[in-house]
Amino acid sequence: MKLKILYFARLRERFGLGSEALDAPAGVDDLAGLVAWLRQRGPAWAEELAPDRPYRMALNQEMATPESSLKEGDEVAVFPPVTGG
Amino acid sequence: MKLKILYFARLRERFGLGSEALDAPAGVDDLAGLVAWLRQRGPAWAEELAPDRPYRMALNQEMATPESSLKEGDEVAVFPPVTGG
Amino acid sequence: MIVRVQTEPFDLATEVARLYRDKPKVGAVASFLGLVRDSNEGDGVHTLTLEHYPGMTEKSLEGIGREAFARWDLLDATIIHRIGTLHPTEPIVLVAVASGHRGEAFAACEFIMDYLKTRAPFWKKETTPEGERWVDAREHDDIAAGRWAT
Amino acid sequence: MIVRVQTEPFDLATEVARLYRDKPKVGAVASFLGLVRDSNEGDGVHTLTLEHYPGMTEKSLEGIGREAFARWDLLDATIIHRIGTLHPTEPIVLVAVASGHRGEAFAACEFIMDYLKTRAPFWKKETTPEGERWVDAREHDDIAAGRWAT
Repeated sequence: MKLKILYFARLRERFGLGSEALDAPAGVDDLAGLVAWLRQRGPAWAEELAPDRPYRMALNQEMATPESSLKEGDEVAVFPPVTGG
Repeated sequence: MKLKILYFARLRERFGLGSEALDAPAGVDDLAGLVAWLRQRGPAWAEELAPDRPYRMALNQEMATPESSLKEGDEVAVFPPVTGG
Repeated sequence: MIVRVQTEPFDLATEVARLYRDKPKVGAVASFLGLVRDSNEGDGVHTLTLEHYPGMTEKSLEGIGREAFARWDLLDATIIHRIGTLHPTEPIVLVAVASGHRGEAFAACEFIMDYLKTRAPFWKKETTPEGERWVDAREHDDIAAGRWAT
Repeated sequence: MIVRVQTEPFDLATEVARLYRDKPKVGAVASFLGLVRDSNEGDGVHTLTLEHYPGMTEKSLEGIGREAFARWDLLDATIIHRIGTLHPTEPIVLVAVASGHRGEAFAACEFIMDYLKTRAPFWKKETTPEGERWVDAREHDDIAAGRWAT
């Protein structure tokens, strides 16, 4: 399943990546599954996306939850808690 | 006891009086006593200063209560509830 | 803290800028502008005339401001209230409060306005197509009124 | 309602005047200005750089504004948030809300700021004498974070 993934702020710097086009394997069908799969990429990913880290995710530019289902062509963003204002 | 009395807004118009220098008789020693004495001046005074009317008073430019004591030279003001802002 | 009672218009940008310009501890400025509306209780308003109690007005506004500084950790504040005759869309009152963080600025700004509305000696008279009338206080505070019964 | 995300400064007077000029139903404008402070958690701040999520940012601010209009009887609102590199005393964000009466204007203005602080995708990075660092969210919302445990 083809997805666009965006990273912001500290996560963008840590991963050295602002955005990427991914082809997620079968079985990755929601945000929780996507994160579990991303964690396997290496130490920085495993650490920053560990269950106890306070990252947030958006799906198609709306705040989303781990249960949010993924479909072909979705835009996913992973970022730290927001600090604007 | 010599007092300066000020009237504002609807009361000023109703009494036809913005301010006056008064010599209050013996026995008038607090704001409640002063109001009771002013009520005897005529129908407009009795009506506007009736116990059920929502007028307010200040003593020396601070909001005051009926129990506030009067002394020679005090400045008293009588006015409707405020409506600024 | 600046407190002014004036006939002339005030300039919002100048007043708010004065609260944060060259003041790098200020992280938040909450402000409130009260304006003359063209209607009140169903009737059209042509003009609004504000009467006040010179001397007590300034004292009461300064007291309101001091009370806000005592309650919250504020860095500066401005209270300006106009008097005289105003027209719809004209500003009547400005309250602006500077603080390190937004919660205190908001709370103090709203507190000052609430207090000003019930404690500062200003009275509004409207001119409508039906003639002139004094604006009634919104809070019919019968308990406080009853304290004057003798 | 106006929503803007921009690098350039904004003009408070212009933005607030737009909310009440020629709008005689507006009796109240509550506004909030957020500014860069020169210190945070004890360290000096030289610059603050704001990153955002283009596209989602505008959507989320418009959503915050619509939510405020649904909750209160508002006449107009403006939300402007700057991005890029800013210095102490520079304005970051303006939220201004026009209504008939002050209670609704204050409530909606504070609501929009609270919501913006926790939902709009902006991130602050500070430059201090010790170097650069990302500003931590004030609300350590462990419950929400825990929802991401898999």
